Amino acid sequence: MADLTTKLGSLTLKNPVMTASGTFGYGVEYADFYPLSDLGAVVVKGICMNPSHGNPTPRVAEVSSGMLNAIGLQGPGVDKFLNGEQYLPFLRKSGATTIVNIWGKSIEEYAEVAAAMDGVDGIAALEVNISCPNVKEGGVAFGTDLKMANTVISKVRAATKLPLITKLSPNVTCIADFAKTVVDAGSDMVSLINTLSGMAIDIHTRKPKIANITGGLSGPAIKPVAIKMVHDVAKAVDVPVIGMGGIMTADDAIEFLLAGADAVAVGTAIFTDPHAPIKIIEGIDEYLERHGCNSVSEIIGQVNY
Amino acid sequence: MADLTTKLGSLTLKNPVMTASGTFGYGVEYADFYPLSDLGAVVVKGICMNPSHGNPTPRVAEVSSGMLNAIGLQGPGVDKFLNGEQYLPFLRKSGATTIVNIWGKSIEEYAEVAAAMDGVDGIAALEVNISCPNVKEGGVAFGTDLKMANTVISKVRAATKLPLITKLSPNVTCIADFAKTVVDAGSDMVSLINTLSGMAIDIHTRKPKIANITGGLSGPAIKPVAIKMVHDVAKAVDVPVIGMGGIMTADDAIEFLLAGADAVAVGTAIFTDPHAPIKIIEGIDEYLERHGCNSVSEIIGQVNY
Amino acid sequence: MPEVGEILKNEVLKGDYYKVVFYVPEICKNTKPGQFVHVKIANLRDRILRRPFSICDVDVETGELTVAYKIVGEGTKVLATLEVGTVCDLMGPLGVSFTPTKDDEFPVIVAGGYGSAATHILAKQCVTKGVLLLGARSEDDLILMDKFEEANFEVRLSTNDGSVGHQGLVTELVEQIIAENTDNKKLRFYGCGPTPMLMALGKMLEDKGYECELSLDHLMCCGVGACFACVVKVKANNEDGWRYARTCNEGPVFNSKDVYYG
Amino acid sequence: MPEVGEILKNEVLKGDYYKVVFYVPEICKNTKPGQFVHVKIANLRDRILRRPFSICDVDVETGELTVAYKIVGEGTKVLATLEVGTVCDLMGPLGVSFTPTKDDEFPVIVAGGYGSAATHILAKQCVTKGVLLLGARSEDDLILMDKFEEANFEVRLSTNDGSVGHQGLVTELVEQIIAENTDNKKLRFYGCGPTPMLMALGKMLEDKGYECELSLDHLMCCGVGACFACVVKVKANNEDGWRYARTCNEGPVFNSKDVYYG
Ligand SMILES: Cc1cc2nc3c(=O)[nH]c(=O)nc-3n(C[C@H](O)[C@H](O)[C@H](O)COP(=O)(O)OP(=O)(O)OC[C@H]3O[C@@H](n4cnc5c(N)ncnc54)[C@H](O)[C@@H]3O)c2cc1C
Ligand SMILES: Cc1cc2nc3c(=O)[nH]c(=O)nc-3n(C[C@H](O)[C@H](O)[C@H](O)COP(=O)(O)OP(=O)(O)OC[C@H]3O[C@@H](n4cnc5c(N)ncnc54)[C@H](O)[C@@H]3O)c2cc1C
Ligand SMILES: Cc1cc2nc3c(=O)[nH]c(=O)nc-3n(C[C@H](O)[C@H](O)[C@H](O)COP(=O)(O)O)c2cc1C
Ligand SMILES: Cc1cc2nc3c(=O)[nH]c(=O)nc-3n(C[C@H](O)[C@H](O)[C@H](O)COP(=O)(O)O)c2cc1C
Ligand code: FES
Ligand code: FES
Repeated sequence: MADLTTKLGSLTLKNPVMTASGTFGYGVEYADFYPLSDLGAVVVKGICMNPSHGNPTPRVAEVSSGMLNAIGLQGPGVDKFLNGEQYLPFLRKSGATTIVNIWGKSIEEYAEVAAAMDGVDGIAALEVNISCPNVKEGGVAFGTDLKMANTVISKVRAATKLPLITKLSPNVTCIADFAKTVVDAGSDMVSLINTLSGMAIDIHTRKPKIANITGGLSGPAIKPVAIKMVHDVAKAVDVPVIGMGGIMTADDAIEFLLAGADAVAVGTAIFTDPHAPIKIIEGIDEYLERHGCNSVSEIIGQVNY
Repeated sequence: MADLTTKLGSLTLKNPVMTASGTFGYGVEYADFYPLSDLGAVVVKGICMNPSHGNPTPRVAEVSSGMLNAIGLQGPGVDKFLNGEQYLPFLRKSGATTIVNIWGKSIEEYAEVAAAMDGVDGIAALEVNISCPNVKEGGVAFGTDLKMANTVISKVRAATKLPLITKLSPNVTCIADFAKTVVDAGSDMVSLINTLSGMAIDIHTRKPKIANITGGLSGPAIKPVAIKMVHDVAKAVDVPVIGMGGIMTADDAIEFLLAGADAVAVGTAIFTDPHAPIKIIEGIDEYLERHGCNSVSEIIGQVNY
Repeated sequence: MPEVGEILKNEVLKGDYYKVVFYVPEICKNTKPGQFVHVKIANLRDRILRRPFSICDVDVETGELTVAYKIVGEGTKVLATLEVGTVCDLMGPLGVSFTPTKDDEFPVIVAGGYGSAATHILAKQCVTKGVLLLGARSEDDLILMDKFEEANFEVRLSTNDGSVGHQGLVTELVEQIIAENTDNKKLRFYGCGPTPMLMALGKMLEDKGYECELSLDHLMCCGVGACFACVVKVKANNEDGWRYARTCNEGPVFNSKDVYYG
Repeated sequence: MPEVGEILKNEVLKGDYYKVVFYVPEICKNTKPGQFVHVKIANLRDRILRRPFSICDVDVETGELTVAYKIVGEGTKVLATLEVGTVCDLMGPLGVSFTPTKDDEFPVIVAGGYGSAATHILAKQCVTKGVLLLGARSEDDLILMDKFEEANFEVRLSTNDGSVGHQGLVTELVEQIIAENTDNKKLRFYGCGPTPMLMALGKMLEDKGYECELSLDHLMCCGVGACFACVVKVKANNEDGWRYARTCNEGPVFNSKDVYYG
């Protein structure tokens, strides 16, 4: 066993593999599959102030080596998340390291949600989603405008002492600029990539395959884009980087680590195989052993050219 | 047979299916497969002023449902292209409608190349590549900066009377803004998308799979992104739109037409099957017949929501 | 919960309908009527999502699980080509199940399309034998009638084109059954099929005050409640009067009184 | 030029090496030594590129084309699973061929890895019978020696690990052959194998002034000269002294004098 302990600033994970927000529910849905505490962290689906319906259906469409989704951040709202049995209290009991993904319809709401989470037992960090392409208000607007991104993160920073991860949108000309500005605003680290904006049309009905018209592309199709962006961002900022986008296997995860990610998140792959994160943890360990590495930190950013 | 005739401003094609630049060489390579004049148009690989070596190898890597390339615009240069037997003179003889893809290392070079093509017999239009992610100078720099894009196209516009197509980069926050600015600058139409920037790392050697480190992602993986961008751009500008990105089958091409493309280009699919463009022309015709359409124009932009 | 399932049989049932048998003893043991398996179809390399299929039959002794499927797209097309011995990964049994009838109830199963597959185990488990009302566009889409007859169910058919049985909608057969029920048997309804049919059925029975369970489904990703892809509207105590419920783990079977028809 | 090829045989040759036989009469008719086919491997749905393989043998009478391949990645792994009767799309024959020896020449084929497959037809077509110098890492990577013996070629082996034949580099066998040529036969060399080996061979023979053809290849996409993926450096009359030539249609076979070694 190589040492998989992963330090992301003040946050220490038992291994570098977490679940990507929105693909692992609130953890409870997978609790029968394996102990949630075996994961580096559980990142829950995006939480905003009030309960929200999400988008009309159909919300997903399958495409080559990937999928489009426009779930639209259906969720229970802060109160229910903090107190409802199947949400945070369950995660607390499970022993999982829990990262809460948050979003808001306004800058104020972002700060409000962050404040509500501050100091709550069982929350290890917040991931601020400024990059969801599937909600009308909030979401991506904050993630594709440098000034807005900086403002949102500054306000969230002021509202909480929790470690802050900013989740970046790939739908921009230069993602490294966004990484820099949110770090300037006080983000302790960054995670990327969220989904790429996409669309699919049913040529028989001539309707968009997703009721929301456009959706976010995830899965293996986006891996090369994600690797490139993680590589760019890791060079641009000095904070920990959490890489994701199309990770299906340990080999994929290792590719992100070599590109400069300090940890990774597994998303769509969970739909293919709920055990994917566990297999990936095991696979990383095997790779390290085979390459004579004592710890995962030895391969971070070690792409050579 | 439905009427496949496609009018793109002053340019009339026999059908809406062309080849994507860089994937069909200079036409001659596929002349034994079928008459080049059966295609809507042949778009040749990018031409700049002088012969150029292109990038070191490896230049390509395969990824899930797609490929990365960083050919780096290897080419013969203007003189040889215009006069060398296997280039334009061959295309002229073949009866193909020929569109020349051009690029330069500076704004001046773009204009120079355009001027050299002006009035040459056998050139139906120019496609100005301001979006190649794989060359150090020129290429993408012009395609990701609104002012630069406007300037390049203005200069090219002044240098030639040929119909001008501007090939847009998808690696931007809002591609519609780029479409608008190049149309303002005098581009008669736009084509999109060029490849998405991407990267892949061999986890055994830890080297980037492409010598250039990063490359451009093409193939089915990028189709949802391309459809969305074509949809956005078709709504934003009044000029003809040529759609491409991951078209493998007639169904894919029809999806682009429904999204708002007036014509399409087939790229990577040619590597899978050199006959793909011909099968796509046939498939579009069949679809139109089945849906009782007399002409291809009846389905352009007809996505309904 | 995921189980590796070897294909023991894979053959045409009728037209575009096929039947595949997997060897998955663990899943068989736990299956209740109306539940589904979530199948990673082998060889479908460019499609990453699983496909949900109702469990049509299980044999707890032999570990054989049967799915009846129709070829409708890429996944089912490839599934139909898989040879005996091929292995697929199955998750299951998943979802909320039907409640079989009790002694004093008379079961009426209303099914369309693959709905007969989803309700076959239910028919076998109902202690009182009842009737299957099976509707489809045409004769080609009616499957598994023999299986219901084996389970001692009366089978009545309807087709839109009149190619067999009653010409018209299956809900018209429901009205027939209700009209025929002069001795006031305690009818209990079960619906499984296309959403518009289920909505019509549920609303009609709600108005008439009958017990009814509907199997509502929608495009699925995770199959276990984590992604919120598969939702349908159910009644809720909020200002809108509805919320989106996940058909994969809050359903697919819902009490028709809980469904939001608005 | 593309031809649909049914698989007639697909079996292990040795270790990770396989041999597949396609029924492609048109391609067989036109094949010259050293050419390749560009194969769209069936069932490889998430990989869109074809794979190039040297044509190891053809039977013009029966329309059978043989490829010898090694499992090195996803594509070849899937190829090895394809059953007889599966159909793949083949383009070919592609590329520039070797020039077989004339009456007064003595052929020396220097091969590494699948290089013996790429030169087998050449050996059969040489009017004068010569020698095959076959090198590899170890015995496990030496294939098709029997085929060359059938073609009346003497076979000499070398392995890096000494597991069989000469321990060392195959180029050392070349020096041996040259040293042995005391009666001054007109030696003509052919090289096919890993690039470093070919570079060493080409440079050595250029210095010594022998005729030599090298089969140089690189990762390919289109296979017909359209994409410029597959290039290697050849000498050119420009300020750099070299240009990138496409191995798919300007090669894979190049005269060693044209190759740029700098
Ligand atoms: C709980 C549940 C139980 C099911 N049971 C059965 C069954 O017993 N037998 C059976 O044949 N089918 C059943 N289905 C439907 C089955 O899942 C789809 O037919 C299958 O996923 C289609 O896969 P494909 O790759 O062939 O089609 P795709 O290429 O993915 O799609 C083809 C067409 O089918 C539609 N489609 C895709 N998935 C679904 C879906 N989940 N529900 C409805 N339409 C869909 C698509 O919108 C598209 O129009 C069930 C679905 C659910 C949710
Ligand atoms: C003209 C030509 C003739 C060839 N003849 C033969 C032959 O007769 N028998 C044989 O076994 N192989 C031959 N090859 C190599 C063969 O094409 C590759 O082994 C095959 O494409 C690998 O496919 P894959 O999907 O299994 O591997 P991938 O998963 O694509 O790659 C696995 C590994 O193989 C390497 N690789 C991939 N393609 C090539 C390639 N074209 N050349 C060299 N390395 C490659 C990759 O870099 C990677 O390291 C030939 C190649 C060329 C260009
Ligand atoms: C169904 C679905 C729902 C998602 N919901 C969220 C979300 O609530 N918040 C968020 O930040 N990202 C969300 N994402 C994005 C993922 O967390 C992840 O960034 C993206 O899918 C890329 O990773 P992948 O390719 O491994 O899935 C969602 C993705 C999917 C597929
Ligand atoms: C190997 C290769 C070379 C290319 N060369 C060029 C080029 O010279 N000029 C250009 O404008 N686009 C070039 N492109 C981009 C294509 O024209 C096209 O925009 C892109 O590949 C998306 O379409 P596709 O998915 O159908 O391939 C190239 C693409 C590939 C794969
Ligand atoms: S399919 Fe994921 S919640 Fe139902
Ligand atoms: S493989 Fe395309 S030019 Fe050689």
